[in-house]
Amino acid sequence: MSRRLLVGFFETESDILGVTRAARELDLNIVDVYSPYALHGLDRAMGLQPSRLPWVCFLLGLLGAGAKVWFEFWTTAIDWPINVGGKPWNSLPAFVPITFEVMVLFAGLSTVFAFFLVSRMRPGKEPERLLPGVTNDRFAILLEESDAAFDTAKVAALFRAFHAVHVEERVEEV
Amino acid sequence: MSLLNNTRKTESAPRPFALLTSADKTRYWKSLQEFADQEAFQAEAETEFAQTPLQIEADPSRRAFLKASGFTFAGAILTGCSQAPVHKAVPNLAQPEEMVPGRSLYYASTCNGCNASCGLLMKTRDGRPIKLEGNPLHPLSRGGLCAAGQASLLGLYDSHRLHHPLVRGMQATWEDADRAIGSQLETIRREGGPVRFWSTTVTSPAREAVIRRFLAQFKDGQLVEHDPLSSSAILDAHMLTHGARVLPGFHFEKAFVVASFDADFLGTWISPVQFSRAYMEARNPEMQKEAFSFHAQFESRLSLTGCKADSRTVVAPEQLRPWIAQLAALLSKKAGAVLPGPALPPPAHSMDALAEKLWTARGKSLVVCGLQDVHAQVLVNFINHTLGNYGTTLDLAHPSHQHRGSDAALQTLLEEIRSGKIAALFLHGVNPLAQMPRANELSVALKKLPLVVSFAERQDETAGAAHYVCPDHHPLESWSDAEPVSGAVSLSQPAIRPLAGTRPVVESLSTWSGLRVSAYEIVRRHWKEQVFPRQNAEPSFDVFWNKALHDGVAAVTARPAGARPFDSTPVAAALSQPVAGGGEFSLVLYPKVSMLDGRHAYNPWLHELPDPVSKAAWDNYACLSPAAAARLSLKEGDVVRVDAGADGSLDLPVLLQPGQHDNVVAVALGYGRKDSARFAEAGPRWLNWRKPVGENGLVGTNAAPLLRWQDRSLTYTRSAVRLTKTSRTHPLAITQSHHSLTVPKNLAPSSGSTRPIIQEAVLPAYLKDAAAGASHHEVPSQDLWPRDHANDGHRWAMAVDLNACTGCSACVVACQVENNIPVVGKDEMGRRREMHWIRIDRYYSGPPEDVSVAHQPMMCQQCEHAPCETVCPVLATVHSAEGLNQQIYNRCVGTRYCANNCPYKARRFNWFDYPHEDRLANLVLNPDVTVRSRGVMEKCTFCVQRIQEARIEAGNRGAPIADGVIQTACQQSCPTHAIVFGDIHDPGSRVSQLSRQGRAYRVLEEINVRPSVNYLRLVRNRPEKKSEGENHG
Amino acid sequence: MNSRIVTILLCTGLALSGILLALSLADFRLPGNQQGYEPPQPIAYSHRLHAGELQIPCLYCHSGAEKSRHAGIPAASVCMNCHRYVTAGYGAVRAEDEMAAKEKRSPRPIISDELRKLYQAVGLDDNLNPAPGKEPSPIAWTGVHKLPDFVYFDHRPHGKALVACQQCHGPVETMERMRQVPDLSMGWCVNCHRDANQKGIAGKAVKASLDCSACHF
Amino acid sequence: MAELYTALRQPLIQGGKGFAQVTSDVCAPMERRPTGLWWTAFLISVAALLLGVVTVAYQIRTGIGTWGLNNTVGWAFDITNFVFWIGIGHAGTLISAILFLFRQKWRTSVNRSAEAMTLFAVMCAGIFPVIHMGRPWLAYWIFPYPNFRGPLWINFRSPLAWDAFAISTYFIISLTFWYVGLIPDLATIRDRAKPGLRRSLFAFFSLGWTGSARIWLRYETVYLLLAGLATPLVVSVHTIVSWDFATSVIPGWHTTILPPYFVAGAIFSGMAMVLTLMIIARKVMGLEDYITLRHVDVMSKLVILTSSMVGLAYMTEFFTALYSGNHYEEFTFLNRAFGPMGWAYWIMLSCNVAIPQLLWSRNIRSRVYLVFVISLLINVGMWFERFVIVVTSLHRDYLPSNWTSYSPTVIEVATLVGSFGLFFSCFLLFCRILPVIAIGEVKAVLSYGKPKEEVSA
Repeated sequence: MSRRLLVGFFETESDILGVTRAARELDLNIVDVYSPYALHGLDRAMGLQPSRLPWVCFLLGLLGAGAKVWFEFWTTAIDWPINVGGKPWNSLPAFVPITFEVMVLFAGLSTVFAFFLVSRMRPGKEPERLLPGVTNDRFAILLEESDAAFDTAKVAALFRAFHAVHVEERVEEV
Repeated sequence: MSLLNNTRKTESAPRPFALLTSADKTRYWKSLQEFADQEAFQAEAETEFAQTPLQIEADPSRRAFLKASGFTFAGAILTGCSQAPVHKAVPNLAQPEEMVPGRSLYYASTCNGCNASCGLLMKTRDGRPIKLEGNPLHPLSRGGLCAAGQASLLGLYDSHRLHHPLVRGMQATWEDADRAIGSQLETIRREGGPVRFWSTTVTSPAREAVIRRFLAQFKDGQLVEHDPLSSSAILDAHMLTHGARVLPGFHFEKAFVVASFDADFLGTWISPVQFSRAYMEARNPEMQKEAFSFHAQFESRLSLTGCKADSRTVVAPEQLRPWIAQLAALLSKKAGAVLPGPALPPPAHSMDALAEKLWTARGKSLVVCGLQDVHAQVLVNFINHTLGNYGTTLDLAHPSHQHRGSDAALQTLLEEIRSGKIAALFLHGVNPLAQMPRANELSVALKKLPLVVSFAERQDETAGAAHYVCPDHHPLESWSDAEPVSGAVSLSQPAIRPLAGTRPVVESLSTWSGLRVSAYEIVRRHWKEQVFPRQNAEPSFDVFWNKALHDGVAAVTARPAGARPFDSTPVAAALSQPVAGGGEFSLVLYPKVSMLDGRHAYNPWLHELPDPVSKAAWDNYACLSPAAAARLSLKEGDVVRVDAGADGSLDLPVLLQPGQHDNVVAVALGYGRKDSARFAEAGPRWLNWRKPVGENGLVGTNAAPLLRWQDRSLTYTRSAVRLTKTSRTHPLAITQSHHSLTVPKNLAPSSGSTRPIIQEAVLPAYLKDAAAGASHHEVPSQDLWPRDHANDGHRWAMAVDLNACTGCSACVVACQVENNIPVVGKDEMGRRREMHWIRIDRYYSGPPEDVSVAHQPMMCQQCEHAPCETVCPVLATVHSAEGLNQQIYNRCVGTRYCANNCPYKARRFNWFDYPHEDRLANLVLNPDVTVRSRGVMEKCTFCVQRIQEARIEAGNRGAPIADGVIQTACQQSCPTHAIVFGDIHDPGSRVSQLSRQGRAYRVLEEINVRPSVNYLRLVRNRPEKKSEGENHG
Repeated sequence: MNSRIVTILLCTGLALSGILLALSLADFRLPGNQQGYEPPQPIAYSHRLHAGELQIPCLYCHSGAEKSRHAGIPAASVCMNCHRYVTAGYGAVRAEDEMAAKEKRSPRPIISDELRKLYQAVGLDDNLNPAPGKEPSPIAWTGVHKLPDFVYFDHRPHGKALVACQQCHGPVETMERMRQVPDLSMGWCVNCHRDANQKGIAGKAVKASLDCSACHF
Repeated sequence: MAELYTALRQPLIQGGKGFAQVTSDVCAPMERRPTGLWWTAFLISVAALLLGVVTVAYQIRTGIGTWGLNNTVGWAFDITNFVFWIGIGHAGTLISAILFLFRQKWRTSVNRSAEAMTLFAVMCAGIFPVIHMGRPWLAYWIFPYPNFRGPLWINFRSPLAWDAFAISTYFIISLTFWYVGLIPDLATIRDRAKPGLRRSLFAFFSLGWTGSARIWLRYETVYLLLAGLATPLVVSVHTIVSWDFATSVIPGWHTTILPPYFVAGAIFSGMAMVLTLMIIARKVMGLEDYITLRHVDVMSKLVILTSSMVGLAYMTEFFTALYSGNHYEEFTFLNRAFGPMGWAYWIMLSCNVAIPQLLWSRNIRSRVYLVFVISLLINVGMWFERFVIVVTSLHRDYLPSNWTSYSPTVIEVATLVGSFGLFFSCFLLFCRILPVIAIGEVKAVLSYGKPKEEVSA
């Protein structure tokens, strides 16, 4: 099955934010918005939910710290207790620095890998649906034409109102 | 003799390029099949490589190259897995019963490091001696052994030793040499020319008998004894005053007041190990209390003995005799007699006090003099006689045979040599061309003699001028005996089969006498005929012999010296001698504890040993007082010319020596020897490597040309030398650059400027309070953490008595031998990278003209809260259950963090791979201690190998380790027993007793690292408050 | 073109090597691990025969184990204690005896090929008389159990604690040729010490040190 | 936290650029042939790097003895260089992460190169703990990996073990942070590039980036999280480095002030290095419009701040030592200032505390060449700070018999030069092959096409 998508290209941040807000008010199905940089307020304009990546970060950081402190305790106090400078077997304060580092390492790497995973990013991947110029100076909004709320005239007026520089239609296999 | 196991323990952790080196000598195996057919595999492996990458060279493309290298690498990995060298284990054909591979055996013997003839225990392992220790049964050395004695072991494994006789400098067989010498001697026997045997004092009665028998074949055969460090004047003075040329026995242990005029009896004078032990017996504050001896030293340079003195007076060398004369006058006045001879200037106040002390301690005092001046010695004899010391502290009934040399006889001999009258000259133990002034003249004269035979072990200066060199065995290879003090006889036995084609002197002499007898036969026969009859305790010679062989020593009746009662006639003449003087500087030649007379110039251990006073290694130098150097605007390391006019001059680097007379330049003897030419390339080679030798290609400069004949004595002092600064410099390897516990004035903090590293007390204060001299006493604070480490077994600890330590450095060499510590060479020493695990810190205090000196042996303190352990990332240094701070070399990655964090800086780092190429010298390595590789930290471990051995032995017997069974190497060698090691958990052990004493303190205990080494405070017999001129001249 | 052939050759070679490597992976050991090392010896001495069949105690030959760090390889003189009389296998001697009986002559001395090497080493001829002009020369065995030079293993305390020889040397009494059974790694030593401390040895509590300086100094 | 703009303030990016203009401006240096200046700088850097490689190879082959160390001074140039480079690295993280958290928009022009600087500096720093080992081929022993030794783990109580973890974590997280920040820019370049190797490479590393708002949302979250992690990380790393000294017993090392002192010093030295590099980069690469005088001005102010913090730390530790009544502590500090190595102390003090005070003057701040000179001097001073801490504390410690001196050998100097060679070689390569300015982030702060309130807010 294929679907028809309408792509509107804009030149400024205010235009794309405006058109997105407007499209949402019109209940249009916004497939996606593309921008050369992170736009503040776009998530609100599109009605996106906040990411759950902080949870990944928190939990894996916790896991890293827990695992490390356990490992340090196990190696120095249980597996082979060795008297080092008369310090106690369980020198917990001395374990803190490495525990912290490992926590950061786990949290950081796991967050990034989770991000890659959920965003389906991987090395060598050819970009899907690459719109011309959106990594340079263009902003683009994708609307689904098959949507019930989609009205060509309205959309055209909308695009015009927000100074669309270019509009094109796309057919995508789903 | 075949050895079961590898004779050398090397540390063989992976090296970076080890994988890339080919194994051309050792065979490698990879799998069993391949191993079974090594040759085939070898061929296969070779073709595997030969056919691949090399043939691609025709195709120069980069791709091909990359491919080829990739393939090569993969192939290398494939073939490189699990390679291990094959090692052979070769057992004996027939196992001697007492020899178990891996077990050490100890044999008693006699030391040959100098003429003092201390008792030895030779530790042998698998048929080779690996360590010399003191023999506790020996009546003189009583278990001590000095640095030179310890180090003499290395001479055995010296690859530069002569391995065959030389006939006119050419290698020859013994048959050739014997034939040639024999025929010449035959001629002399017929024609009757004079034959002279020139030797150092022959301490071996058996050898002396052989020499005398040999000389008796000739019409005019004479034994001329001469000691390079001569005590001839003492003997000559006794000839004058007591009618016998005798060296009395000195009993420092019985002396409550000791006055020494330039006699370095704790360092190098006659028998330092014996004297140190005896001296310290009279100075143990716990045992002696009030009877603690008082020691006054009069000297022109700072000697080791001067460092220990309670009162030290700096006197120009020429003025020493007048000072003795004053003392003599004072004492004779007290005795109610008037000293014959001219009137003397009024005495110094300090002299008066000393005279009073000596007089009070009549019969329990001792005045000694190291001057080579018969008149001074006569006066000293007079003083000792007046004090009634003969018979108590001076023993003429058991005279010493350690120094018998006669300078007068030597002078006669030299005249004979110069006149060319001598038909045959034999040289043993002497090296006159290096030890005599005007050596060139002598060399020419020697060459003109018809027959000169040297018994030198190495091709030294004189051996080069001899017609025949018939190398003697190393003392550890041959049978001999000694009688250092009349009545105390000891045996020497071989510890190893001769390593080279050498022959004992006694065998050479017996061969030339017509009948070759083995040294063993000679010694045994001598003992049967001469020694055995002098004792009654044992009726059977075999039992006597076996016991003497086992113990190393035996007691027999002394031979009377034939001394007559004191005759005061020579005193008047001695008093009326004019006093030499003039010139701005006087030269004092002195021996160092390491190099002595230079006979050990081949020995890298001794060169590497820092002088305990100057802390300089690998050189001799012109010691000048800081004031004198300032006067001449000389800095340390500037080369100065010491000009003695017609007798020549020496160019030497300057060393600033506090405590020295401002008009004296002191230079050590024994340097600049041909034997030291081998060190031209010593030390690790790298970009900035500096030669360890001077411009002459030798270590140091030979000062012997400036020895001086006076009144038929070869004296070590000389007036009126001129010092001129040259434009050159010569860096010195000085291992301590800050000499005092007081920080520089401009950096002195408000909290005090002197550090309580060495604590000391004066005797009166100590008697009131045993803890006198303590700095602040801090109770070890609580830990921040729980005590997890149960320590209920042994806990090893050490106590070091600073009062007993003389700084003689025997421990340093003992540790070096025991622990396979490499020799790093002058350059590294100068860069402060010495490797000694135990070092002797030397601190001066007081003004430069009146310095007090303290020595402190410093080694790893085995801290309970070791700061080094916490910081090691790889657990290469951790604590043992018995309180040891372990260092695991093979785990060490070499971050040096531990060394940085050591408050005592007791850790040593292997900056380079130190040379171990000399396979012969490697035989000296202790197989119980790993040889460390480059990049590894090392340090003292309280001789953990000895602890382990003792533990295992005790375990095998099922008995606990008794106190005193484990002796660390440093402790074993210490002549004064300043170091005690043991289990501090055993309340009865010596070490815990000492650690509970009032004198005990721990260095830097305020930083709560809890060291396991307790130092015992130094006690000086000085009045509590120093008033001017009371004790210090 | 040429390059392509080379490439193919190299790839094939590498692939073959890879296969070889894969096959030898089972054998793969870290450097220094010589587990399974079983070198040929100059004399095909059989522990199976001596220690297994004949039940000669280990300490008879390796007497150093009680007295020294090293157990020691017996001197040739120890071999000669028995082999002065035993010169060949029982079968060979019987055969000669039978043959001699058959041929009605006195049996000739039989010397096995391996024992001849021993006699040569100690300088004896085939009649066990000193061979004139023959220097005795010690037998150069190939060491099997080799610890690194920085490890100081001591046989004495282990023997004293009744650790069986086989614990470390494997079933020697079954080995025709000596083979290293355990890997002799540090972990292997340490874990045995730990076990011994927990379980004791032969029912006896022991204190096996876990200090580094027990082995490294 | 919105920034307050006054009429006096210049916009962050000058020249009224459009988005496309920004893209082409930033990409220009990568797309044209390297200039002669670049080649000169690169060749010099590579030569220095080669010198370093040769000397390090010689040192590893021959032994640490080729350095001027001795039994008392066991660390000198090695650890000095290590701490110095780690300190340099910290500014990058600070600019990227901490300023990001504080929403300092001016950071966008410099954060990319500051982060790159961090990476290269950490690489340089990481070399020294390895090569300072006596047996660097066994360096992996400081990580706890399963082994056949019992297993024998490592000493988690040792600050050097902490270091190993801290440095590797720091490097990995910095690399990740830097790479995540690069992804949109890599995509930009990918889309500009003509098909070919260059495009394939950028396509490979841009992970299929399309600029979708959904991904931007996650991306922003990740970036924020990473910034949030990197901020305490940067503080922890230099704190741990300072613990190398602070946990010891050596007077001069054993002080509790060291962690904040080190962190402040690190940021200070890093700021100075960023200034140095930025001033060079804006000139050489023609990026005056992006790295403006305002950037220089802001950074100069930060330099004054951190310089004063460092100065306070110097005073505090000196005061504490003198007030302690502890002989060894007092002596060490007196010796630092007035002992035989006092010259190093005074270089440190003048370069780090006295000279930066000149930046209070707007006149000096506005003269880029003066700021440049001052930043260079601060780099020198901060190197000497570490030298003073490491060497002067060691060379005269507890027992006077151990007191020594220290002078470097040519090998050590060449190794330091080599580390600079590595740093600049990497940095110059980075300038050639990657966008030195975060294109996406700069676009976000452009006034072009912004809703009014955003621009003025």
